[in-house]
Amino acid sequence: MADQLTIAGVSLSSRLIMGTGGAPSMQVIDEVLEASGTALCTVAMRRHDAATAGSLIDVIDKRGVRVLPNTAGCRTAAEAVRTAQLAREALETDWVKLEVVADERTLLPDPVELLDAAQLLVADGFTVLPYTNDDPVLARRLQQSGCAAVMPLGSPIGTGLGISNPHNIELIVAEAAEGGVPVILDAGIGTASDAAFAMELGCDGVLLASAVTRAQRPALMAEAMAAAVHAGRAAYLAGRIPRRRHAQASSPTEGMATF
Amino acid sequence: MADQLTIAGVSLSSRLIMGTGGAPSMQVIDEVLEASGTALCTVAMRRHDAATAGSLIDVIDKRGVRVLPNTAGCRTAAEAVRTAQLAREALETDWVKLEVVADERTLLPDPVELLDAAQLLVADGFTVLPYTNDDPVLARRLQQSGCAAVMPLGSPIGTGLGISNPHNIELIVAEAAEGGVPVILDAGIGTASDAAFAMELGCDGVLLASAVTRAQRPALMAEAMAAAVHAGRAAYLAGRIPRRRHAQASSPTEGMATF
Amino acid sequence: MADQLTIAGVSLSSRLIMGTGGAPSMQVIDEVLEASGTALCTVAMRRHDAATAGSLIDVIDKRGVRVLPNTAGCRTAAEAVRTAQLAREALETDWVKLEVVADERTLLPDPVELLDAAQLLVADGFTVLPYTNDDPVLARRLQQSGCAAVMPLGSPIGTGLGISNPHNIELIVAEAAEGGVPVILDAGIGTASDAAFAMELGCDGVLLASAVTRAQRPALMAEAMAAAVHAGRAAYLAGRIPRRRHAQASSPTEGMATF
Amino acid sequence: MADQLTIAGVSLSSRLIMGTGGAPSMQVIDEVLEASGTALCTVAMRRHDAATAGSLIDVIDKRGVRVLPNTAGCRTAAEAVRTAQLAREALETDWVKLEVVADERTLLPDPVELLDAAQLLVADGFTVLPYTNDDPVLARRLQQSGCAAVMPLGSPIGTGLGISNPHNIELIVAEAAEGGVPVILDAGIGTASDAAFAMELGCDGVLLASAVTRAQRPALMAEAMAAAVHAGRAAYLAGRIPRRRHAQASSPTEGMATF
Amino acid sequence: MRIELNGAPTELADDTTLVGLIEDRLGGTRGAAVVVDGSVVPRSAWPQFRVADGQRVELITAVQGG
Amino acid sequence: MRIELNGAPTELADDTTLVGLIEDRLGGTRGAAVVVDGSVVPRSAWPQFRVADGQRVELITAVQGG
Amino acid sequence: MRIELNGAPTELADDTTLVGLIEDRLGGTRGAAVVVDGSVVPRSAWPQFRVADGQRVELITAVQGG
Amino acid sequence: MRIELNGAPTELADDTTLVGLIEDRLGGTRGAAVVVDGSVVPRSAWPQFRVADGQRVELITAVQGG
Repeated sequence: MADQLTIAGVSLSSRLIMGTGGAPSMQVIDEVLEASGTALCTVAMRRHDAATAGSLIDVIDKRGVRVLPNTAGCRTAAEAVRTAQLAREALETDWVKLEVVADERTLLPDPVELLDAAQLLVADGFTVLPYTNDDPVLARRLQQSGCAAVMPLGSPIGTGLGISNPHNIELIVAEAAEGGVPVILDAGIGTASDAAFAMELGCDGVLLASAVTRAQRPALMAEAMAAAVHAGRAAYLAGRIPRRRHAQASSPTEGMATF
Repeated sequence: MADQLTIAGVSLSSRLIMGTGGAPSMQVIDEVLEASGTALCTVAMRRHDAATAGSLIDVIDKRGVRVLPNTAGCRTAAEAVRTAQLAREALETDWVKLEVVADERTLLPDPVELLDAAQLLVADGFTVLPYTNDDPVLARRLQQSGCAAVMPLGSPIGTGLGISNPHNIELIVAEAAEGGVPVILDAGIGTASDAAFAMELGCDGVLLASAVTRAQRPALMAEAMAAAVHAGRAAYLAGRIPRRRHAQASSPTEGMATF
Repeated sequence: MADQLTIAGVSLSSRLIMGTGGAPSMQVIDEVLEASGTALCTVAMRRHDAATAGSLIDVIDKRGVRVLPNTAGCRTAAEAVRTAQLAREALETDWVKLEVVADERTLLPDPVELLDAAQLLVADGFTVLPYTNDDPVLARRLQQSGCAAVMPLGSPIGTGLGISNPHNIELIVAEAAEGGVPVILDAGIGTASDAAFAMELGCDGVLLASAVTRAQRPALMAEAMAAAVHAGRAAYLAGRIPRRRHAQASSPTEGMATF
Repeated sequence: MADQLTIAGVSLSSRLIMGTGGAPSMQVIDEVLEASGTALCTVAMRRHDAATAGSLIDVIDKRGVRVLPNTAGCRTAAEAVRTAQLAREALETDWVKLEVVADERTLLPDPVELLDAAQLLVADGFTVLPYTNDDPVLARRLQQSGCAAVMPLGSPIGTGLGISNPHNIELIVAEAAEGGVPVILDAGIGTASDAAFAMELGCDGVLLASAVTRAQRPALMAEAMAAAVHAGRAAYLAGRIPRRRHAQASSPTEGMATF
Repeated sequence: MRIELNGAPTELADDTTLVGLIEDRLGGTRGAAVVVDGSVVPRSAWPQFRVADGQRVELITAVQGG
Repeated sequence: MRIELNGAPTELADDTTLVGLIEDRLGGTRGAAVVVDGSVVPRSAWPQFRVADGQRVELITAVQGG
Repeated sequence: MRIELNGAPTELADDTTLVGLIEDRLGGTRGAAVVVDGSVVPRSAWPQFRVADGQRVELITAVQGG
Repeated sequence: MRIELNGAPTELADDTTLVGLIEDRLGGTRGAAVVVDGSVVPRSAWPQFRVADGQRVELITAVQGG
């Protein structure tokens, strides 16, 4: 099944985008990147810490995975814009996963600041992939602002609650499709079936971190997620059977032997 | 991940068992068997119909897939036993998927007749794989009767409603594990995420027909199901993250740049 | 809304049947019976214990509530029949809530023993109200055996998980309606909305104990359950609006003021 | 249970707020107002239409129900403010149900325009009850803007899909409680159990229209909703039992008779 | 005198006040509001306010709404 | 006279009837049932039924139950 | 010779064995089973088993099924 | 020369360029960014840019993140 995710004109060989947060070691990140088969992974920008062992960017570069810096930790549009500019210098990419959260407890996006930041970054030439809530109206506004994708949450970051409101995701997908903007389900994935379900709803990709990096066996869970995203995409394209209230036999009702 | 499904001492190279009912042609069955990678598929026993084009059993034999005859259409233990005996002569196997349904509308198993049939067939040397409802007590009784597996439904045959009562499936899995009897989720699967979810609940395999044979693109859906079963199994073994009520950051909260 | 629950020709002034188990004191039982407005409550039969303060049956008699003895704790048809016969002598009623459970951990009914016991008790002239699982086939068998009601579980006793499989309850209701046998949702209710939902599915009544007797404020929860059963019944009769995928305005779209 | 809903210092004798839209006649509105026992109902502001039979406001006044004008149909903050000002002159109340929707298909609120309008109306001395989506961050912003209540949707207007994301409603309730601002579940209620569930989540009230006015028997459904809101509130205050994975007996396990 | 009332050309007696217009159309003022040439006219001003020829008047009332 | 009552050895006056035993223990017969040596004794037989030495008697009452 | 095959009256050559009948109809025996007058005939017996006039024969094969 | 590096007082040789500082600390410039006295310094300017006494320098790198 040759069927690729394309963002801002760039084709990616996998529909699974990996977050690198939460992994216990660089070794685990390396295993996870390999097992997931991802072509794009996120990083955060922080002060250099001499204590950190190994270079994350070296691990990512060695695997040939494209890097997507985020603006995690930013609370205002201004902070997010500065962080994106830093990332552009650091990683020589104008792609950015835009996060502007309202508080530490829910880590939910602040719709007003997020929209402001998106408009400023698009104007500054960035390829903006905003992490948003599952409000179809906000997703539309972001799309109209020139974002390269919309990345609604399934449920709050790190909760593993899956997709709380599939109806909203379907509304977002329908509208993004009209605009030709890919939808990436970002945040809330807990296990493989959640990722498959996201793809079955018509999402173009899935972004996850904790579900893999904090699993008991991260590399194996990365393998699971890769298979799940593939499964969900194939099922979406294959056209599932309708749900029926009543049973339908899968064996002939005629021609029983008579004794 | 070398991890095989074993039923009655026989190791199978896939945890996906395919039903052959509902396919529009032998050609589609052949494509589905290949795309699914299955090692075991079900057939029904019916009067020979000269009008039928091609031989199902030839298609199955050519693919090297083991055949599992069913007793579909039987309403009593006596009918089911005779049908199993016919199948044994026809296919030279003592494996049987035992179905004893109560009515055509729900196609739900009749617990009393099912249990009688299981005991009679075990006594007659059959390797019995009973299609049962999701009652943990009936599953236990079948297990105690010497069945080689228990095959609870997720929802009624052909409905595509997925797994209506995951709690019951977990209870069945827990008890079957103690007895060393595999659990195959049989009936109700509608799409890939349902199959992945079944495996995440701890099922040892999934049996489905309509979800693939009646999909708009059967071969592609078969591929999806194969990937989903693999994904769900891997996720089960990898140990998912716990569900959390509150968010948990996947980026460091320390070390933000100050401007 | 004059609309009464009738069991075996006896009209009851409330559709809420109270279990008396789990209450911390006779005083609480008395408050709960009053607040619930129930007309029928269950009791268990046990060896006289001189240590018990107060007489349960006196409390029930004073409230003018009809008593429904159960066969809780019985594992076989024989035990259940003997316990029902004891109850008949003790309480001078031939009504019995038939419970035959398979094990202490799940407290799920044993379908085979339950059906045997139902047939024996009906033959012995009892008015049998069987506690059953949510299998529509077993419910049909019980109905055909001459039971005066079928009482499927929503989820296992005392779990408060609500109605795990509404689809099965709807199938049971549809078939019981044809036979003119009332359906009482028994076990699993956790809170008021669960009870309302049971009635909206078409159940004729709700039986619950722990949800009230083990609540932090039992009498207030009893009041809640009475209101919920009334609400659910009224909603069922009132004919709810259909679920719609898309929004529908509840204010006129015409005639806006122009400025 | 004396326990009243208080908004902006005004105590209301019912926690059920009725929308008047969708009713087939003034007669039905009158019956619904009576059966619901509501103390507050919404109206829209539109050009006078000589064709309309009877005066809505007379019906409402006769029932002694307080009127809450809405800004339905407005797409921008400016429109909403003008409509609120019109309503203030027409109905001599500074209370307003603030609606600023983004499009006709979803009728979902536009977060940016909604927040602007709320701030402008609060500054102009209005008592603002905003209809919002279920985003806890937007609800917080509205609360901080001085709104007298927050009114999140359960699901889109008129869909009857109930509460799609209970987790979000719980987050909104928790934060509003800190601020002493009541939460009214507005939009999406389909039947009685939805209303009870909203109250069990901790909402202070429920606002609904279509679920009653478009039911097959509006007055009976109004009665159902009144009972459901009461039931849900009582259950919330009574403290439900925890959900348990495993069963818990409600009859003694000791003292069985021995034969 | 000719005005535009809720978008429709309408004949009106001279010296008609807003309160007169409203009562004529609605039989009372409860639940009514008026916009004249784009501005909301406060209820308190209705008795004095005389509608002038050619003015655009919106007569608004409370109707069924969610 | 010595019987086994609900599993416990119990002294009983001779000629005790079931009705006497029940009323002595419960203060009444409402809600009570009796099993003697494994058989349920019908309520109607209690007045005449004299408990015999060594008999196994189960005295059952209605208790709280779901 | 006349038999009933899968419910239909059917002419058959005398001395036809079950194996002959099956191969004639199916081109082979893989996947086939036979019931004669209500009893399943074991595969091992097919070569010797001669169908008799008036017998009721059910010829069963594996077909698509869930 | 004394600067503030990521919030900590730090001794630095005179005439140190940003590129020199970064390579000294990180062994390379890949993944690094710098803020001097509140402004992001473009990568292209690093070779020429000489850090001055008392300046506030933030040295930023890519770290694990969601």
